[in-house]
Amino acid sequence: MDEAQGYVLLTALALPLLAALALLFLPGERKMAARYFSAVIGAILLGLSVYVFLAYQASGDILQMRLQWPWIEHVGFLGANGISLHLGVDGISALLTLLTGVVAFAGTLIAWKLEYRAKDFFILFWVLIAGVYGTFFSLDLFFFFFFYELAVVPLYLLIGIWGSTRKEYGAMKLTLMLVGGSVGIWIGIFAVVHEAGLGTFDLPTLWEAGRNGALSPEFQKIIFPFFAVGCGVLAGLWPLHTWSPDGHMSAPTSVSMVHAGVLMKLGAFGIIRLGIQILPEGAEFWMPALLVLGTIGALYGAIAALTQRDFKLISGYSSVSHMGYVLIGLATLHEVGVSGAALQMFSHGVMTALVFLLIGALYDQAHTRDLSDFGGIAKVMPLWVIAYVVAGLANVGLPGLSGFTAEFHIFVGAFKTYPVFGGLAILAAAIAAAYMLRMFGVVFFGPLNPRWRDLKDLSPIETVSAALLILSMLAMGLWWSPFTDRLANTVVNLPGVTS
Amino acid sequence: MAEHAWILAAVPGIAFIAMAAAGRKLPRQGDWLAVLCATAVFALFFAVLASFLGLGENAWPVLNSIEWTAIGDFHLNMGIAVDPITIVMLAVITTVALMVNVFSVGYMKGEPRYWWYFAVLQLFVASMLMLVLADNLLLLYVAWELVGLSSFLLIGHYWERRSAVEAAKKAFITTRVGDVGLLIGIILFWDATGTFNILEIIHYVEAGAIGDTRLFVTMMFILLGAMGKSAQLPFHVWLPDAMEGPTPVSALIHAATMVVAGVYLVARLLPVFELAGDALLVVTMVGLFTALFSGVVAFAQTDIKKVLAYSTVSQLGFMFVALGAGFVGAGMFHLFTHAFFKALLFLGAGAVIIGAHHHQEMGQLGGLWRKMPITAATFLIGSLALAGLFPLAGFWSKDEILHAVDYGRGSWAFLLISLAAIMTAFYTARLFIRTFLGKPQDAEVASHASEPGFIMTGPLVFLAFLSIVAGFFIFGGFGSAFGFPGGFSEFVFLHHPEVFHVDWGLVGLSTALFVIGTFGGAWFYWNGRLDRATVIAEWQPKVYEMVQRKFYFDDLYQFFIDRVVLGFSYLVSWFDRFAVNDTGVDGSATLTGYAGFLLKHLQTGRVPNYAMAIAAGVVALTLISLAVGS
Amino acid sequence: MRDFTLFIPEYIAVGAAVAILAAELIWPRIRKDWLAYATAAGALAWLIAAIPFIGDTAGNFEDLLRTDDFTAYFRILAAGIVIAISLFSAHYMRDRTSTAGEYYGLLLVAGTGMTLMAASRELLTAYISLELLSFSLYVLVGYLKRDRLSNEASLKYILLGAFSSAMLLYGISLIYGVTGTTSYEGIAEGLAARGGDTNAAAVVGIMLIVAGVGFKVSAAPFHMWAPDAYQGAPLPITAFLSTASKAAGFALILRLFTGALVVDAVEWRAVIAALAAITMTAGNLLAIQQTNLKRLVAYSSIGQVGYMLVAIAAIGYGDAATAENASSALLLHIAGYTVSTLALFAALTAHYNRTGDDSIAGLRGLAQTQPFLALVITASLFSFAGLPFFAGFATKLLLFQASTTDGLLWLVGLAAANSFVSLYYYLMVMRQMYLFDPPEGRTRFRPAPLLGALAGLLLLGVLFIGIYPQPVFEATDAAASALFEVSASGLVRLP
Amino acid sequence: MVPMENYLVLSGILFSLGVYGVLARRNAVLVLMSVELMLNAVSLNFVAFAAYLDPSKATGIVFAVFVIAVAAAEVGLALAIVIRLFRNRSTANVDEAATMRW
Amino acid sequence: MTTEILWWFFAVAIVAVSAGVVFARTVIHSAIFLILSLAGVGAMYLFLTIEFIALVQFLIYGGAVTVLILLALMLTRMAASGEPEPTTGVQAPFGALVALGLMATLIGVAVSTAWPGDLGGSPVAVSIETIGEQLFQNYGAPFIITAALLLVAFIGAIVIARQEDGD
Repeated sequence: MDEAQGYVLLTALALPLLAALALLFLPGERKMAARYFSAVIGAILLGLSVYVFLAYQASGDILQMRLQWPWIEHVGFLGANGISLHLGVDGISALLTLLTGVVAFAGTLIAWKLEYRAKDFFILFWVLIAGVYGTFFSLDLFFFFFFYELAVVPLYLLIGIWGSTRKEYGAMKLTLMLVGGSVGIWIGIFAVVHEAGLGTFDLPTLWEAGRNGALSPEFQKIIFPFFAVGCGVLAGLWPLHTWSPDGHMSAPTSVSMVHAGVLMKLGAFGIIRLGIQILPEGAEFWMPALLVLGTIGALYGAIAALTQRDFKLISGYSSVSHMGYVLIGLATLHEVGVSGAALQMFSHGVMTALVFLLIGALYDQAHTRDLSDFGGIAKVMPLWVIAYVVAGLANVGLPGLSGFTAEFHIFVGAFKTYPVFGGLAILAAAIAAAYMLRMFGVVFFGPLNPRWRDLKDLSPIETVSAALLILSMLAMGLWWSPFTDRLANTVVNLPGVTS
Repeated sequence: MAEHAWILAAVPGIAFIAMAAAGRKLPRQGDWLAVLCATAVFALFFAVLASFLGLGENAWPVLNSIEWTAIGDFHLNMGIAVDPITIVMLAVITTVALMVNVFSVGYMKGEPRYWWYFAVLQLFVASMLMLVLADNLLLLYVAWELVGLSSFLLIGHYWERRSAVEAAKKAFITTRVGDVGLLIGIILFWDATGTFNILEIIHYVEAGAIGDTRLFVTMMFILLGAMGKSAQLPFHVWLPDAMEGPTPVSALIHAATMVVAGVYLVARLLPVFELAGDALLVVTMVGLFTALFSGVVAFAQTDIKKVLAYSTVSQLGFMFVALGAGFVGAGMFHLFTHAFFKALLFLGAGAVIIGAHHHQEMGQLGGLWRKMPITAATFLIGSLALAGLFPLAGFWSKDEILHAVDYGRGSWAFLLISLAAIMTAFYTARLFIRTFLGKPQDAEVASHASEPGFIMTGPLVFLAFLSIVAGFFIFGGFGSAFGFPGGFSEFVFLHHPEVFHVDWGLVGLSTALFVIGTFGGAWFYWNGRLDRATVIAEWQPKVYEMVQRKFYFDDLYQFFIDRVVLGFSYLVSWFDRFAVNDTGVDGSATLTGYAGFLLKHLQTGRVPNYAMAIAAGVVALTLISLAVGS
Repeated sequence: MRDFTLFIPEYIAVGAAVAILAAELIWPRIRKDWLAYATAAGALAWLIAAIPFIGDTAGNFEDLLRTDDFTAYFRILAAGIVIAISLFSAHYMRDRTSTAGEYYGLLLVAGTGMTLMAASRELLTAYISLELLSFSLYVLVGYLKRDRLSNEASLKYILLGAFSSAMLLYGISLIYGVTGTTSYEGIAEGLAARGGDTNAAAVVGIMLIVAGVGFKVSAAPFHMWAPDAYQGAPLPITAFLSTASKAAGFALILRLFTGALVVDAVEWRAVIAALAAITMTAGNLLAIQQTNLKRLVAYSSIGQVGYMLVAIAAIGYGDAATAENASSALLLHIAGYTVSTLALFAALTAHYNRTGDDSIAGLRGLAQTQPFLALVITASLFSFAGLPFFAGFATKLLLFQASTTDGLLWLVGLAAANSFVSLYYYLMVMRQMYLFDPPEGRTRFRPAPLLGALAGLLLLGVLFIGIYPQPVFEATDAAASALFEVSASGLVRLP
Repeated sequence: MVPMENYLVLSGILFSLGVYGVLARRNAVLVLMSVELMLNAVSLNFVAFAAYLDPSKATGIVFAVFVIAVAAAEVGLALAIVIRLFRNRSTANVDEAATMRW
Repeated sequence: MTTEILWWFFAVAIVAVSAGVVFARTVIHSAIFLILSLAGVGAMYLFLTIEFIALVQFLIYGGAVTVLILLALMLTRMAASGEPEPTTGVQAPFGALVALGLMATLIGVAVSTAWPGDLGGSPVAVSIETIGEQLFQNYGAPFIITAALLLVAFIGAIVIARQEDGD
């Protein structure tokens, strides 16, 4: 059974790659074919992701659906299982898999409108998605890093070709910063594999090594920052977050969705997978620092968002703020806090994906994203406004939507461990209300600016994907035990996590 | 039935979903569905009440909860607890909700987003009921936020009006600030006791689970939440602006139910407050200041709804004072009565606004009693009840509060609260006189004014009736007629019951207060004369302006937000652009590029230079390694 | 013992060279691209003839040359490179020169020189083989004699080459003076047995040798000839320079350092580490500034040399096992690097034959005029940058991992940082190809079928090594162990 | 009778002079000559070592022979290139053959 | 005794003429100095009692190489403008510095090192047989390779220098 499920993961991993390959041979003119094909792939992936999430046994082993193929072994310094295609999910990655499925599908639908070099877009898009799945599934350091990079690199072209404002700058900066971060991970990998001296990249083995002292505490303390900062860049760790506003500002809609929705989570996920699980001691030692940075990020992002005048900048900064929560949650190393972090990854993922979807839908018609240009568009785009309000309220952490569930857990964890920072985090949530409502007031309500009299409301396709995202937000917001149950076992058994 | 009281909340919840989904398509945009739902809830309440009383004191509170989630040692249960306080709240909510729903059918006719209005109304009712039913603070907080949301939506119902949007925003954010405190308080409780369940928390605290200072701090945070919702100083600013919403909404949310959530919360946690050092004193002070302050401000308001709003704030202050004195009974009783007559007054105001075609400035009204007698009559009853005329509802509850303060806080508080009572009577008189009596100020307004239809006057009458009789629940006899002997206070205040006895001295006193206030008001404003008032105003123009400008609170906040908060935000964004991004990130990139630029000039393309590099390199390597080696 | 059969493959190669020369002398009007195919055929025969020697451990010519797996590895590499280069050259040279026989002949000889460098275990032989390679390259670089750049390049190359080989020779002479022999075993023993008072001579000798070989592999600060030579040389020769001559240089270095100098690791490892650091940094920083593709490739290859030197430093720092693993990983990386570079040049040649523009901006809009070539170029550049799916990712990661030893983590870190910097200028190339639309008048075109097929083949190679390096890795492992089984693993190191 | 060091010192001086020549002179032919000087120094080194330390195998002498041969060939090739340079630019000045740089 | 004096005389002479090579104002002078220097080194080989290598030196260098060089000078000296161009580059002083550093190092190494097996005695005569033995027996491989090398150089020189239509 487990083996068989492992092949599900393999499928979810291979499918996008094959899709990209297939598209490669599709003549570029046949846009429609590319779209339908991608939509189908996205739907299948969504199905697989949902299956993975549901099939993950809350009460079973921590790692499930494992599948291990020896890849490179008994050569050079590599021993048995030196590098193996080792797939599997734990509670956290199962949740994030679901997230990926949802966001990817929504993103595919949104990319429907794309006209310019549509085929190339989908090729890169699927490569990106494959990278994301791979990172979540990999239980082998080599492949983890493989897919991690794979997920980052296509962004350059995706933004550079199809982007909007200052796209070249944004694309280059984003790519360089993210890859720059992965340099840190790289160094960490070298050090860990060398220090463990087992001649293997197999993660479970290395976790064991981290636990049983094969990696000395001093070593762990030295190396943890490499992982933390390396992944932190992708997770929007302050002050290495600046790619987020610019990158999002330039990125095309569906890329922003996937990027802010899923990719940023790779960073936080990496901190768990590499940082906490391989180097528990180091994690324990450094977490306070991470906590401080996370808190700064949460407040900083929220405050900076207060006065932005560009939709995407607001969401960019609020992403920084929310990923700050994730970091806070992780830094608590408390079972509730860490679960909260995982929940927040999901919540922020769908929420921000929805936000970018809507911004895109507006920008495509209005060709401006300056708040002050708008006003009263609730009159012409009711659906759009409702969706945006839902997203915004989730952003604010309103009960009944996923944001509250996640943030609540984070706060609880934070108060258990670092009350003061918990308070600051909650304060940031209040500020979030301020900038969100400010935007509502300026853009959606008030007298309708006649310039926008003939804006169109969400198209059916957009409505579908928006509905999908809203649904998942409500699901987590109203009845979150299915999520927490799957997380509980994993989180509680993370090394160094207290109760 | 009582253990399934959650159905009360479920019904309007479902109604909300149904109407939000399909309301526009329904015939009459589904207002009948709303009314139906409200009636059903009203009926269900009596079922609950019956079974609750049937179970008898020993079975109270009626509990019913399920495990929600568990992460490791972190367990979270959700459920309901029904006890007398809940029952009182249920009574108020269901009754007023029904009235308002009915009234709205008339009031909102032909307004934009009719269906949406009713849908949100149901959402509000659902979450309000959930709030009072919740057995744990987390669920309470959830409901707390949801009522905030529906309030936000209803205040901003006319979102084409900038002012409405601003008001909605103000309400949401102001209360939000309080909510932050509340959430912190809740989590602090959990941190100390490991549970969110209110009864367990009380039990733990009584067992001394939390140190004194810590408990005090926690309670202050909780109080913040309560003050935010109940618009106590300094969070009161949002409530008057909230009058931008449709008037029935003001009646339901901003007079009868939501705003008293804070009072409810404090009452609910009073046992904890009592143990938390001077927490109760703080509650009293807050209440007193609010009562006096807003009483004064109410003098200078000219918009009838604004006057009512400030009077609401002031009355909430009364309730806080009562609670601060440690008398849940008094507080809850005033909540109970106030809900009815204040709802009555607001609906009456609504009727006036409809009748006078959306004129609500006293300056343009006056002499309306001829045109709309029923409204005038009911409004009069409401006013008298508010002012505290014996034996109307308001009288008894205010009497209770005076008594409570005298008993619990001593004379200084007693004096102040009496002063507040006088003010109440004063501005109420002013309001009524200037609106209904005297000569019409604005001829054409008066000429077009007309009595609204039964659909609106009906609720007025019913509420007027309640405003008269509700006070009698204070009497044990009257209470036992309805199945809870011992009367309201005992019913609510199970812990150390106090049998109510009419203290005639106090009755006399409060009547005196009423008389002073009312006749003061009458003396100033009788049949539309304003000269005496203007004399006062011109005697101290500064003071007058200060009062009219609500003691500059809003201006102060505005200044704080614009200058401090936003300024700081600009600062941060600037820092982010220039320091972090341009200098830190791009700077390092530029630096790297520049290093390359410098370096490339070594590559002169001339053989001798290259050879030089080689030779120099060799010499360097040799010398270095010789130096290192030896 | 003198077993001349050991070098049958080289005989074939040289024979083919002579045959081609003769052919052109006999039929001066022969189509020049036929000569290219003939060369390829000859090289293929050479490669096939090399196969039987795989796994042969006994092959030993007078302790001067060994034909073990290490040699076999480089033989095959050399033969492969020559095949590729000659096919690249087919149209290029046909369009540019009247006589091509010498060109192809020297190409083969150069390949032979590379093989011999890998095979030789004795300084004199090594030196001569090195010069054999160098001389051929001097001529090949300057082959477009009427082209001023080509001529200038070869002038710089030969003058500096002679200069640096003089250095190398002086170093050899000092080592000879210290140990009284030039065979690697002898040197190892001599160094091990020597008294402390010969340190100076040994050190200076080693440093001069480092300079000499450093020049060959273009390690900073001995790298300055490289960009000019690369730019001036005919495009295929640029490819040859950046693959064969580097690979050969490292073959020699590996033999020499693991076989002889490893004994004295304490004396040189720090210097090598420093060289590695300087080289990679300089290469990458300078590459950022380039506008000419060839120069860009030159500098990026200098950066690559820096990474490869990390492994050499690791040989100095680590124990015997580390040394072997590092060497094996280095060989793997060389394979990956070679394939990627060849793929790159296959595409560039096709593009250059079409446009005659070798500036980066010349690639503008290639993604639309020739998506396939753009893809190949992207793949190879990303492979250099070490991005997943492409050879560079796996090989570089394994190289650095194998080279990670205590006291060397800093260098590995620097290498990682450098490969990050390198991404920037690779992206700048991508930018031209993908972000912009082609300039006016650039229409879609299809590359010459031969080059197209070649590019596709090499692309597959890049992907294969990137995704499943196991087979290649096993091969390099065998080669590396052959390198060590002789003596080095038994060598005692001086403290 | 002359100690070996003398020869070594002499070759060292020659070598350095050659290096100086390469670094200082601008005419390609001169550069070549300087290189020849260096190579001479090298072979002198080899021969001296062979004669003093290793007369039995005399590897150094063999080496010297090869060095001389290679040097001769190198000169030939280099001069050909220099002549080509002169044909192309009518100068034998290495500083002026600096079209490619940076 | 006399040999030593003679040796010193030659040594000084060699240094002098070699200096001449690199310092001479005109190329032709350098060439002549080079011949002398090469000859001197040949003499050194004689001092080392290895006539064979001395012979090789005289033949190949004294003969072939210098002739080549002179030839090259003929072909390249007459610049577009008649007068000889300045032959010393701007970086001469730095060159001198580096060269001095190198010289110091090399001399230091030469004298400081205790060369293993150096009996401080006089050079031992190496018989021509030994050399032949070595050259053709033990070092056969390099010998063969050198053949290829010379071929390459030969072909290369022709290819590069060959006049073609258009030159």
